[in-house]
Amino acid sequence: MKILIQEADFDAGAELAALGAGSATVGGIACFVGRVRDLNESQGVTGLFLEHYPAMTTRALSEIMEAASRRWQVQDATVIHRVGHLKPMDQIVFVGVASCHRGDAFAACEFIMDYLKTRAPFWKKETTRDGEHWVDARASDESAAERWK
Amino acid sequence: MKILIQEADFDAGAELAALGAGSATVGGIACFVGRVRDLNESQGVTGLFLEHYPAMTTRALSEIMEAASRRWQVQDATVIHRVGHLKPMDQIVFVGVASCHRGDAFAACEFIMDYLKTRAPFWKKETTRDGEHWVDARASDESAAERWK
Amino acid sequence: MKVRVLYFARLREAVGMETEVIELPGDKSSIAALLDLLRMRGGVWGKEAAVDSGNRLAVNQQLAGMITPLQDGDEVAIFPPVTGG
Amino acid sequence: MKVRVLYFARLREAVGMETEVIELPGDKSSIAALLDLLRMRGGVWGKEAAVDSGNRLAVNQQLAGMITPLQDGDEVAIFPPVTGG
Repeated sequence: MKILIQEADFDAGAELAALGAGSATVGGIACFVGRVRDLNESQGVTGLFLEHYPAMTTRALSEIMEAASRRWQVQDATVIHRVGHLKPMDQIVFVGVASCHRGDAFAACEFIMDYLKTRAPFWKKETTRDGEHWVDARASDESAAERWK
Repeated sequence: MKILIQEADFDAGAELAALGAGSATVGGIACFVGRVRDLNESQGVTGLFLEHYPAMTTRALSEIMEAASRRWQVQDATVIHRVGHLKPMDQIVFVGVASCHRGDAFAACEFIMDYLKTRAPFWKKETTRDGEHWVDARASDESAAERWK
Repeated sequence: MKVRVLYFARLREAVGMETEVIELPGDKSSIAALLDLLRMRGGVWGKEAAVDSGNRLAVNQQLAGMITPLQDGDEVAIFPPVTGG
Repeated sequence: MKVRVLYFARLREAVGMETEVIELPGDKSSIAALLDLLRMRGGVWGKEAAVDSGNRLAVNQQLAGMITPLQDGDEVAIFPPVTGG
């Protein structure tokens, strides 16, 4: 298991390659890479600021990954989340899960993303032509997480 | 949309980066990378031979990707499948989907994998210490595809 | 009328050939008629061309069922359930 | 007893501080008692520390509910619903 919270960009290809590397029982890796869009709540987003709660972030992500491991066959998993200042098209999050079973890799990866979105202490502030504003949580993210119960 | 059938290995990181590149409306990319395991039907798999039906393969994959695009928001998609001789831990398949919505990216990616497994004309022959044998289709793959109906 | 028939994977090895051209009576035919003709060869064909063989079919590179009509020049592929990915 | 309270994101800006130490009466307390005390400050606190503010809570870095007990030295975080990923 690997968790990184960092301002720097990440190399998604290298992270994919490292997942389950050296294990010939890994059948597949499911991964998700989130990118900053130029439209979210507002049109014309020019920048994004990511705040987090340092003392809690890694712990929250670790608990989410452990919950996924209890539920599905997870041979290896990586979560990377960027913080600080980002701009449209920047990578913001990487979640990757290696498993012996394809269905487990997909489910665990999507579960981690859905829980990260609703349980991990990150907050986005968008910059647009009209100024800055904090992004509101979306009910659709909450219902995506609820369906795993 | 990009479909490649090739003997050569592929660079999953480069494929991920290329998906939806230059589009600031892409919110996320879901991808799956399949690897050759050293246990499948038999223990101690030392090699795998992938046969396909060249005239049909690209067409079948294209139809599967189009079906995914009709059902979900797909901004870009890539499928790469290797053929010929592979060995344990080799990459065998890459499926990546870029979408404005995370849920759509995950669903379309898993749908394409499930349909590829049951509708695209590839056949695996395993080599073990005891010789070679053609891999039997698995009922679990068929039921994975059936659940999308 | 003539159709080209292709065999793949385990089936290709079982029947000992990759492809052949088969002449069918009349101007129009069907998958069922083709399989009838193949079964009459006996040997492995009796099992491999059986309706319940488990083998899959494609006509002109598209998955097809038993009642699919055939025309002169069609490409028919017969193969075991696929196992890619 | 004392607890450290942290505020994040929109809430941090609304209350104009990142963190403070708050003294609560007695040896044991609760999230509900802490919020009561914050609301009594009036102004933005009336809304932000309301039971139905929509803000979330964590005690010692774990998500917590209103009835969570508090002990001396606990770290309490109050923040809007998260929006990462």
